[in-house]
Amino acid sequence: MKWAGHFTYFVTVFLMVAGLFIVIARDNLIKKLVGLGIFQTSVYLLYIAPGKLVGGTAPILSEAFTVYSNPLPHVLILTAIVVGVATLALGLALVVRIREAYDSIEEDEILRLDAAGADPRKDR
Amino acid sequence: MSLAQHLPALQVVVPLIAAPLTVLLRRRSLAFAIVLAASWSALAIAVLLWLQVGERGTISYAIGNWPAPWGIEYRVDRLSAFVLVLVAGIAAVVLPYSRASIEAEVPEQQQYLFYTMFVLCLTGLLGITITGDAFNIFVFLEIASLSTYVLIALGRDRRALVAAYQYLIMGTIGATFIVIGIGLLYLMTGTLNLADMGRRIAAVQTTRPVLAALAFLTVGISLKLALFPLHQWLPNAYAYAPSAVSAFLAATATKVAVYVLLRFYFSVFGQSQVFERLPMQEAMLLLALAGMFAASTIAIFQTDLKRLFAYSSVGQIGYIVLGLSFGSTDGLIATVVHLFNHGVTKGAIFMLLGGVALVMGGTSLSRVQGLGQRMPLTSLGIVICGLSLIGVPGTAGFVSKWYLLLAALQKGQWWLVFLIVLSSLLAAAYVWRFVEAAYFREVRKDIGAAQLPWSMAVPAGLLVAATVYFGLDTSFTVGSARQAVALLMGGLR
Amino acid sequence: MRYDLVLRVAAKLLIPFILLFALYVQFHGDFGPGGGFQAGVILAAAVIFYALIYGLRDARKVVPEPLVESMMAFGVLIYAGVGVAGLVLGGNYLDYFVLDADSVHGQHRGIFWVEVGVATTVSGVMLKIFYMFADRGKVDDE
Amino acid sequence: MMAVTVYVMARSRNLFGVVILAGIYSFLMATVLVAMDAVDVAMTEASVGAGISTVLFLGALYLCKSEEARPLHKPWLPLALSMTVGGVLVYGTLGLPEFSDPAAPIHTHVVPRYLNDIKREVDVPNVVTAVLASYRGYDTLGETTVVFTAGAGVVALLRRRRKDRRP
Repeated sequence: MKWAGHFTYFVTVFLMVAGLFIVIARDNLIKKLVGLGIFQTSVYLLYIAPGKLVGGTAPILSEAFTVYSNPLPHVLILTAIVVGVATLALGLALVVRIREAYDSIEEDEILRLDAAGADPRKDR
Repeated sequence: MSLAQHLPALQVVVPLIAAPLTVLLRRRSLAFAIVLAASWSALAIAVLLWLQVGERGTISYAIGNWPAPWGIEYRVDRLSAFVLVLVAGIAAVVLPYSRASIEAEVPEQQQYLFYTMFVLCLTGLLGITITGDAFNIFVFLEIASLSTYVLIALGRDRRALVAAYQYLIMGTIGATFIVIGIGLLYLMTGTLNLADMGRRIAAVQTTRPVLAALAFLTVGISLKLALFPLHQWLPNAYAYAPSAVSAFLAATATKVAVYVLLRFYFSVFGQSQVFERLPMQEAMLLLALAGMFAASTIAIFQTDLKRLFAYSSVGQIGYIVLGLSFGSTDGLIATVVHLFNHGVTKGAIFMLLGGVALVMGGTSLSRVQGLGQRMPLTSLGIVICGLSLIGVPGTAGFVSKWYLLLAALQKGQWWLVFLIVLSSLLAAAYVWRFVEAAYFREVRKDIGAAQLPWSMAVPAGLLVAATVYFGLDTSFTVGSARQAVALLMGGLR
Repeated sequence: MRYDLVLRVAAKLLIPFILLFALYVQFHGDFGPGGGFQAGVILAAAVIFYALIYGLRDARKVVPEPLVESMMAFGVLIYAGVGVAGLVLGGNYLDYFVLDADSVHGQHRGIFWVEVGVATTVSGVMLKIFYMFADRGKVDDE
Repeated sequence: MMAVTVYVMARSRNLFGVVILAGIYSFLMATVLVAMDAVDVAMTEASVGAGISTVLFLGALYLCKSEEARPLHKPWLPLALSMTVGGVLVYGTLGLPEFSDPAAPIHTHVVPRYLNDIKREVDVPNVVTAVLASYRGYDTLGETTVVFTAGAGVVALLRRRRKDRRP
């Protein structure tokens, strides 16, 4: 049962690879952020999945159950989600500013503009 | 129940509370006053903690009064106290400096938010340093990083935005890697407390997840650390950020990352035999050397001083990691001392460059021609710090290089000694680029003269003086480092 | 902005329930899933919903921007303040045991205020971010 | 299903579609999380991933153009890089305890105290809330600060600059 026992990990890894790939390979700034989101989400699975116990239930205590899934990863991932969305908001704000300054959200185009030395405002 | 007992919590909480206060009050001068008070008291607390640790050894503080593996523990030992003093000290010096510099570089409406971000960044860095909990490191790392992205983006140049964005992507990947590493460790040990983790890891030391965790943590932290070849975000970020931010970041952010690396390597993996399974030391040695040479060489060909010294930072991080790669007491002392010395030196350089930018309108080499006549003290300061980067006796940089050489000699690796000296020559080459421009070129007539405000000159001068002082009197730096290293090498207890 | 009568009436009916649901999530977090963060998000969503139907200007009138900005800060202050209260009452930082003579009751009290702090900050920040993005867009159109 | 969604997202160049797909992806993720008993997390993921993130993305897209340019170079290097990372992770996870193994360290070490003593110490039935707000309350303070940082940061970046209009 080695395979079944690690199935969730394989899914996690696939998502992670896909997310990381989008981040590195794509030039579009927004697409990169989407990829970053997927990459982070895959980590949630990595934490949550091992906490599950088959036959267990959500960690809300009551008389009817005795086996609970592990609550600690849940707490950590709640924090991670919040951090993720905070990063996302900041990233998008930056993208909006970049688009105003460069009129483009393609990374290679921006780099080309910079290489041309074309900051019209200052020579610094 | 005296206040002294709660210093570890106050260390982080004081700046943390200052941040929302600045947003509530919205007045630039009030924000400045609050943040100044917060960062100076943070320095006072850090020094007191350092004294306490010196007297009584490691302090452990249970937040929420929950004992260690269940709650979050703050743990101050000699190493973290040392880093706390560095971070809080630099913040306390940079802040008064930042006022004049920010007024020139950041639009008025945004200025109070600059102070908010600054103090949040300080909170994050102090929090990373003081905590004894793996996940808490991540949370405070994110506070520090998010505020850093904003601080960089506040730069005048539009390239600052791109630099901040790139840093955001790289930094988030790094942070996620760290989370993966912590997650794997958690899955294998069942705990998040670093000390507890270190004790329990012995049972599972050579399993695959632990090795993978080591790999992920190393890569993730190296991204934050700007270890060559993961340094791409650093030069742009330093070059386009507002001057005060460059000074603060250059002196603290990467140093705290080094601290995290040390913490994981020695407090968590220290008691296991992980290092004997993986060729970590060789890999670190190679990367450190590559960084020292490649980055210093690139630095020589830069035309802008801020970029030049940013690349030099990447090179200097090479030295820090080199000390780590020896795995010996002297090597580690070199790492810890250089962490401090380089922080002080680079902080001083970027502060002086900020002054140059303000007065001369830029920091490109063509602009600073004849700086030796126009701003004699400032350029003298830069030269002194440059000497420290090279490692000339009498400056702080010499002390750390000395221990590096000692460590190399101990191992009997003569070729390394040779390489260290050679890389110092590279440093001499890029510092010479500045000297040549500042002293041997005609004064540019087209730029009007202006005075460097006192609020900027005094803090910068202070750090330059510190660069010289720590080169002559090494009892604080080397003494603390020696104790810290003894603690690290001896394991946790 | 939009004058679709059906939407407006539907929104009028729905928004109180969304707000109620947010409160439920907030205070029922001890017993079921939920808590300050989720409640904050739902609260912000209600206002964003309102802004989408009635227009940004009306939303600003109901929830003015300075209030939103202070909410961001107040939430953190409440949270950190609970910690300081623990200090003042002789415990460690964020020590809820000392908040009441009965330590379990103290825990309840601590958790309650902390969740309030989280909800305040989260809804403030979410709204602020929404306002900020929406603002940028408007001028772009001109 | 999630895998398919992600694959399409990687290929598609229409950013609008990608963002909507990302929302769907979040809902799928939330479903999986419920299956894993993580109801609190699922609820957050649904509201944040599918709700807030989508709104934010759409807001940003509205300000930018919604079509991605054709990539100029072949993405072999990034592919290799991310595959390497995946490889290391597979290598690592193969040694992890099996799915739902009650003897795994995370179930035996710290957590039992949360589950067993909570009645006496905190007396809040939702263990996640108790751990979040009390045992690890400091993390949550940090988390709140992160949110605050992001909020203030967005303000710093996007506030209109009236006095500062550049010529």
